[in-house]
Formats: sequence, structure tokens, C-alpha cells
Amino acid sequence: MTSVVDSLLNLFSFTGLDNSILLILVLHIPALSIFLVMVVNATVAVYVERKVAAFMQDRLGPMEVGLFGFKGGKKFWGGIGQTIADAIKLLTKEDIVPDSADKKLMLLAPFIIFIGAFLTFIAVPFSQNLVVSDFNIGVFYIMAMSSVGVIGIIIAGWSSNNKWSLYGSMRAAAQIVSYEIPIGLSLLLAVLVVGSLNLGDIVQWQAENRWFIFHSPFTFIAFFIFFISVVAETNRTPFDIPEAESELVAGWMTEYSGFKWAIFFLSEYANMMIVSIVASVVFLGGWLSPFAIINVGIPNSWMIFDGPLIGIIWLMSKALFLIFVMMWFRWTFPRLRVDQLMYLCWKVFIPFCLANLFFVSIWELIGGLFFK
Amino acid sequence: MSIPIPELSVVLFFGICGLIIASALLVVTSPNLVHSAVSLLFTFFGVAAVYIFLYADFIAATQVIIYVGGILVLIIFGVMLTNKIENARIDSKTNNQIPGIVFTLSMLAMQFYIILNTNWKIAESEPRDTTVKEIGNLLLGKYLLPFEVISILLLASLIGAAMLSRRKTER
Amino acid sequence: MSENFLVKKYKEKVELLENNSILVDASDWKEISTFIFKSRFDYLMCITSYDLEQDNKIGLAYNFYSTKSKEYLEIRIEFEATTKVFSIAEIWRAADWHEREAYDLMGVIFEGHPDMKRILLPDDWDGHPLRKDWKEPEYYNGMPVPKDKTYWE
Amino acid sequence: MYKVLDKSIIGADEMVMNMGPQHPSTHGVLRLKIVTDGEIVSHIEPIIGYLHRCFEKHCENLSYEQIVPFTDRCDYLAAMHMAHGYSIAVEKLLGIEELPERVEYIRVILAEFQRIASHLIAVGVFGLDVGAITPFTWTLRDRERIIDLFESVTGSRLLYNYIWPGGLAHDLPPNFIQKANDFLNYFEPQIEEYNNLLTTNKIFIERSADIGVMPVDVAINYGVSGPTLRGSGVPFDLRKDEPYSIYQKFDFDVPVGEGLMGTVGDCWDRYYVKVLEMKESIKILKQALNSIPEGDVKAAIPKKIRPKKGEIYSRYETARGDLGLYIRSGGKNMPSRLKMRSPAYCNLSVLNEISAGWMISDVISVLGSLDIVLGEIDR
Repeated sequence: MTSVVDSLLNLFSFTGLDNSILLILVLHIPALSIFLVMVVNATVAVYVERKVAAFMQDRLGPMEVGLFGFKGGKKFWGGIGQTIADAIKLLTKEDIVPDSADKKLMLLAPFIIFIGAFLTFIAVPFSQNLVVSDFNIGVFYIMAMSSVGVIGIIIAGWSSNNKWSLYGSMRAAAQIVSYEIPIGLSLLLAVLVVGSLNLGDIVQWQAENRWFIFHSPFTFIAFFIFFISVVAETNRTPFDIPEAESELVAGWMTEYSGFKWAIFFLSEYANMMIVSIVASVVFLGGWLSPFAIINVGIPNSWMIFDGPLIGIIWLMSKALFLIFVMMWFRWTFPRLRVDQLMYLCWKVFIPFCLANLFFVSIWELIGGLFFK
Repeated sequence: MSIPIPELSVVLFFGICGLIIASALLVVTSPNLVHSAVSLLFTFFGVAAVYIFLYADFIAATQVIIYVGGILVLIIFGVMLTNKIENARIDSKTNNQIPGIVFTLSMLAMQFYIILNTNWKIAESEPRDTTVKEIGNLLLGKYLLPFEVISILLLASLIGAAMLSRRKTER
Repeated sequence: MSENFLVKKYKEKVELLENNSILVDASDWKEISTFIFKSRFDYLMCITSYDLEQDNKIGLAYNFYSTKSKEYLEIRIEFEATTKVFSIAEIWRAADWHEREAYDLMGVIFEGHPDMKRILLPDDWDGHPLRKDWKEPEYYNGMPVPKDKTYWE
Repeated sequence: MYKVLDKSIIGADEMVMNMGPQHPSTHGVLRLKIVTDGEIVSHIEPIIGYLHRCFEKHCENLSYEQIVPFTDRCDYLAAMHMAHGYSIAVEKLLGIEELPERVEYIRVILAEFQRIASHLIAVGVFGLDVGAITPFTWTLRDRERIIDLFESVTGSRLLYNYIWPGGLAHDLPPNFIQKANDFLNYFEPQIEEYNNLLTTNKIFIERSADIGVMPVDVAINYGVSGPTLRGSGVPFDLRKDEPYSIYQKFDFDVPVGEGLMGTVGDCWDRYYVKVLEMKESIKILKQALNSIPEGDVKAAIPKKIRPKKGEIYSRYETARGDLGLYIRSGGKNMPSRLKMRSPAYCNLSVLNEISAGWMISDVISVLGSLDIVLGEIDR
């Protein structure tokens, strides 16, 4: 698997520029693209979230608000004006900083969270060869970088000098640090079977064998543990206790407004997208077409649906489905209490993950003996 | 990913070193404990970047996941929840300044002496493909015993921490 | 019915009024309230304070209900505004807020209430507005209260 | 899983938090002063009065007819009940024994619709308090249809001024019975839908069962009433025990908390009683709508309300509980004293007793299950 940066370096080598200058110039392209992906993702996701909510809850507003008088038959495109109004509102709103807040840290916190999400995107593949930088330790790198955001959350909660924010950040820190363990253990299953931390290798293995979720009963369980844990890691309902609006007003985001709040928003949706893509890549066959789920009896001609260009569609549709499921959760479930959340993580998921790890090793050993 | 030519990497290296030193200085000089803890974030990141220069990508990621995601969170947590930290200002008046300066300077001189007199082997290191496999093999092969001992130590401290925090409710 | 047992026991101390309520002297209230609780009236529905508009006297009406025998009982105490009334908040916890309200709006002083302070009005309010002789103040917290209210309606 | 900690264990530094008056889940302008140790709440002091509008002082300066719209504004989520309760009290004071049958029927029909509307809000908001947003929008959607019915009857959507002492403002619109029946047919299966979405949801049960348990003796000692009291297992309902209006004609049950998911008297029971009461209200409505007689609704309205000297205490079962009205008449056309014993006022006073020792999230659950309306508490 080659990365985007390498391809771009090759592409622009005709300019005859010095390699290091070229690198610096070329790096802007993926960086801007990532930023664009994040922005577009947040805008679209907000629209979709609103529509999902509207359909599930019989809400009227998101069905009606049009754009320049365009309502698009009310049902599907209605409400598109709201997203744009939202974006303008967020960017032009007054930035309120409480008088007794720690102003430096309050400014720093959104950017730490944003950088965490941004750095994670570097290793997230959108399709074959469509990754900014192809790390050999891809899975591990993504886990490491997604753990950076929690510091931003803690700082945001503390620096606001608001008791509700402090509660929110305490809960967030406990929750995110805890849920990293089941996430890591579930990903370890894939790493154990494939023998590589590289996301490209993991997909390649799935292309040669079968989708990882169908590899064994234990990976099947692991997928659900992973998915529920990432819902918790991204602070979505039913695990949104750090920003539980009925208890903590808005948790660690209470004192933020305007552009800083928009950055939180951007990062939250970016994180949703990252975890959905990782779940799709590791468990759902990444950019492979669903025709080859278990890789048996498929006519070769169907393989035209695979490949780097069509792969991006497959991957994104899988990821978007997972994002949709997250939204579905949000509009269906009540919120867990903080101790129930911890109970779920430490006393349910982690034992299950460890058992999974043990059994999948045995499965591999036996499978190695019998099915080779 | 390999860094193409030395010039850029040198610039980057010194930039990162500057970041490490500056943020480390902030850690010790900042009067606000939380500010110190946040500065530590940049120090850890810088150190992770230095690991990447050494082709130790796995160690770099481990540095981020353990120090930034785990230990720093713990530190900030502890500092934040310490009572009335908002008003606490660290007393940065130093005692025994002269002996301290003398000692530090002598240490510095010694280090410089060693650095200048060591016969550094300068060789083109070849870019490694991946270090994870070797680390794994070494940990579960040659260094299995220390690895297990460390894990038992960690388990013991885990149980100890759980015991300590439980006692309060069963008083 | 339910009034009789009280009249029987405290012949001298109570007075049966026309609508079957019982008038009790404020000084006997401590004893009688304990007795009422120990008989069957476990549910305090309401405490109403009212101004008698004569002799600077105010009154309290206690409405009790028995969840066991489904009986009602109304006790009334009428007293000088400066008299301290025994607080039944420790006996019927429901009385807690009702007594605070009576103090807040009517200025009844209760003796032995765990947390006697204003409940509906702000802490810096002056006077007890449900008294008939309550006059609108000229100033509230230094702000003049407007006299001309033509445009308020 | 944790249990209520012994208060003596909470020895660490405590933090005082202000929940409200501006807070998403204090149901209006209620302020809770919460003393917390970490997530665990050791003491709660409700501070009320932010919505105080001098209802009782107003009443002393208004004639009996003029008070009716003011009662609407007390419990703005069950305005029909307040006006009905007040009208019954004034009729009792005037000595009016009998009203035209049609008046009573219309009053009962509207009161039961109002009960459903109010319980829909209570059920939805309780879901919102524990984090489920969809039940709230669903219940609001269905409440909207009841409000539409009320609008067709009274011309207004929230504060009706329709039930007057001695009668009604005017008769029902011609197709009301048909529309009401349509609504009931639509609404009855909806309750099952709420149950599927919220009541039997595992997370919801975890969040509400066994939490904020209110034993019977505590409930009675605090003067708790209505669905909150019935949630503790006391089958006390004024409509059944001391039927006013024409409730004795109808066949309905009084649902009580049975501790299906946990202990009797927990938040889940208080919630579920309201769901069951909606079903009972539908029962009453179906009977009433089928047997409503013809008649004049204004026949009994007195020309001038000037009761004799005297006092009455009247009780009425609103959606939130036992509305008591103590009216002292001085022989004038204005009451000399009108005290409203508002049900939510007494229900709220029990908050500290049943939610101290639990977590912040549980306090929200308990508060939601008590179903308070600040307009009625502060009056």
C-alpha cells in the first residue's frame, strides 16, 4: 500500500524542486483535504442527524426549513437551510469567556481536541492507497492519537471554572480512559489473527480469507464490544454522561460558545467518522465489496466492484451506516448513569474481551491444525 | 515514512528539541500546577517525535498512549481535584541556591566532557520497516522473565490501588 | 364524629365552632397536636393562615385527614400576631413548608421549627403581605416603587 | 451497582452546587442547592419562589368570577383541573348542590383529557430527564391533539377559562364527541408504543427502578398525594374515595405502584402509575362520551356570587395530586382569604428525604418522577 504523500511526491517530481521543499508544499494538500473532510463531515452529519431525529421523532422543523425558498418536496431535502444557518450562526456568534476562567487553557483546549482528531485522520485509510501516511503500526497509532483528545476535554472542563464543567470533564476522563481498554483488546483480536498492525494488511487478510466479523464467533462478539465501546469513547448517547444535558447542562462544553464550540462539534463528528471507519476497516472488510463476505463461490467478474476507486464508496457506506446506527442509538436510548457505565466497561466488556482473546488464540491454533 | 533529506530532518529535529526544552522549562517554572501539567503534554509529544527520528515508531506510539493518554490524564486529574487548586500558587522561592548552581554546573560540565570525549560512531542507519515484530519476539523470547516480572509488579500495584481506594467505604 | 373525641378529652380547652372545626388555644396546641397525631390523623393536608382584621389577631386553620379511617378534622388557632405558636413540623413533615409559608406571607412565628425562613418571597423582603394592614412599600431595595399604574393594565 | 451510602461515610470535602434556577431539568425556575461529595448527593434544599405571582394576595382583591383565569395560571399544564377544583370549591361555599348533568359530564370529559395531557408531559419529561429524547417529542405530538380538542372547545390552547363556578362558559362544539372518540381510538395503541420505547427499556429501568424509594409512611407524613402517593402503593384517589362531580357513575380502577421492576415506591413505579392512569382516563372518557346527556350548560351559573360568611375546605384530584382550597368568605363578593394547597408543593418537599444519598443523576430522576409544575408550587 502506498500513501497519498508518496504518490503526490512522485506526481510533482517533474517540478524539479528540492525534495524537502516539495514535501513541505505537498503536505498541504492532504492536510487541507483532511480539514475539508472534517468540515464537510460535520456539516453533513448534522444535517443527517437532524433528519434522522425528525423521522424518528416526528419533528417538524427539519422537514420544513428550506434554502432560498427551495424546499425540495419537504420530505428529504427540507431542512437543508437549517444546516447552513447553523454554520453561519456558529462562526459569527460572540465568543464568551467567563471572567474567572483560565483564559489560556480555555483557548488551548478546543485545539488539543481538534489536533487529536486531525492527527488520527493521518492514518485513517479511505480506500486502498488512499491514506495520508501508511503507518506500519496503523491501528496502534490511531488508538494512541485518539487518546490525546481526552486531555483537551479535561482542560476544557477545568479551565471553564464551572462546577458542572468540572463534573463533565471528570466523567469524560474516567469514561474515555476506561473504554480505551475494551477497544484496544478488541482490536488486538484482529492484530493477533492477521499478525500485523497495518490497516492495509488487515484488509488484505480479509480479502484473502473472510470479513473479520465472520471469522469466528469470538470476533463476532468483539465487533459489538468494539462498537459499543467506541460509542462510549465518542460520548454519544446512551453514554453521553460527560455532557448529559439534563444533569450537567452541557458538561465540559457548558461555558464554550461560538467558534470554539464549533471546533468541539467538528471534532466530535470527526471522531465518530474515525471510529466508524476503523470499525469498518478492521471488522467489516474495509474497502472490499460486500459480495466477497466469506470469499466463496463468487464469479470473478463480480470482482470489478472492488478496487481503490469503488472501494471508497464501499468503505464510506459501511462507515456511514455505523454513524447512522449511532444516531439511531441516540434517539432511542436513555442515558446510563456514571457508575453503570463503569460497571459495563470493567465488569462486562473487559472480562469478555480477555476471554475472547484467549479463545480466539485457541481457535487460531486449532484452525491452523485442521483447516490449513 | 522516511524523511527524504537530512536538511529537513535536522530542522525538524532541532525544532522538536526546542519544543521539548521550552515546554519542560514551563513545567518547572509555571506557578500554576495545571499549566505545568499541560506543558508536560508538549514535552511528551516532543519525546514521542524524537522516538520517531530513531525509527522507533512503536515506542513513539506507546509513549503517546501511555504517557499522554494515561499518566498525564492521571496527573491532571490528581492536580485538578486537589482541594482549592485554583488559588494555590507554588512557592517557587529556592533554597540553597549557591550549592545548587555549583552542583548543576558541575553536572553539566561532566556531561559536556563525556559528550565531547566519546567516540561517537556515525553511520548511515538504514530505515527499518517495522519494529513491532522484533519487539514482540524479544519480549516473549529473550526478555520473557523481566517482562513477566514487570507484569506481576503492575498487577500487584493494581490490586494495591484497588485495596487502598476501597478501604474508605468499609471503614 | 371525628371532632367529638377531641371535645371529650379536652372539654375545657377546646371550643366547637359551627362548621365542625375546633378552636384551640395557642398555648395548648403542643399537647393537643401530639394527641391528634397519636390518634389517627396521620395526613396533614393544609395549614392556612388568615387575618381576622380585628385586635391585631391572626388565625391558623389546620386541616387533617386520616388515611386509615377517612375522617377529617379542622383545628383553628386564633391568637395575637406576636404569639409564638408551637411548630408541628417535626410531627407532620408536611407542615414544614406550610409553616414557612405562613411565616412568610402572614408573619406567624412558629416555635421549634427546624428551618424558619422565608420560602416564597426573597430573603430581603420587608413585612408579611397577606396581612390586611400590609401597605405597599415606597421603596424596594432602594428602588422607588412606581405609584402611577395606569399603563400596567 | 451501588447502594445508598451511610451518610456518616460521606466524610470527604463536600461541594455546594446550584442546580437552577436556570437548568435544563428543574422543570421551570426551581433552584436546588445540592451538597455533593463527588457524584453522591448528601443534602438537597429546594429553593422556590422564583415564579411567585402573589396568587393568594390577588384573590383577596378580585371577585370570585375574576379568580377563575388566575387559577388557570397556577398549574398551567392542567389548567382545566385548577378551574374545576376552584369551581367545585365555590359551589360548595355557595351551597349549590346540583348542577345540570351535561355540565358535570363536560367537566369530567375535559378534566380527564387534561389528565391525559398532563401525564403525557410528565411521562415524556421523565424520559427526557433520564436522557431519552424521543418519548418527549412523541408525547408532545399526542398532547398536541388534545390541545387541539381543547382549542375547539374553549378557543385557547393552554389557559382556558372555560369551567366557571356553577357551569361552563359555553357549550361544546357540534362535532366534539366525534373528534374526541377519534382521538381516543388513535391514542389507545400509542400507550403501548411508549411502553415499548421507554417503559420496558433496560437502561430506563436501570435508571429508575429501585431509585428514590418513597416508603408509605414517609409519603403520608410529608403529605404527598396524587400519582406520587399512589406510586408508593397507596390506592388513594379522591375520584374513587370521595367522588366529587359525577365520578361515582364511572367504572375505573386506581392503579398503584407494585414494584414490578424494583421496590414499591421507586421512580419507575411513580412513572408507571401515570402511564396506567392514562389508560384509566381513557376508560372514563369512553363511558362519559357515550352517555353524555343534552341540556343547558349555563342554567346554574349564579348571577352574583356573594357567599355567606364561613369557611370551606375543598379537595380535588388534579393530575399532580390533591388540590386543596381553603376559602374564607367575609360575606363580600371577594374572598377574605383563599389558600391553595398545591399538590406539587407538598410533593416537592419530600425531595431531600428520598433523594439524599443518591447520585446527581438520580436526583434528576427523582425530581422528574415527582412531576412538579413550578407555576403551582410558587403560585
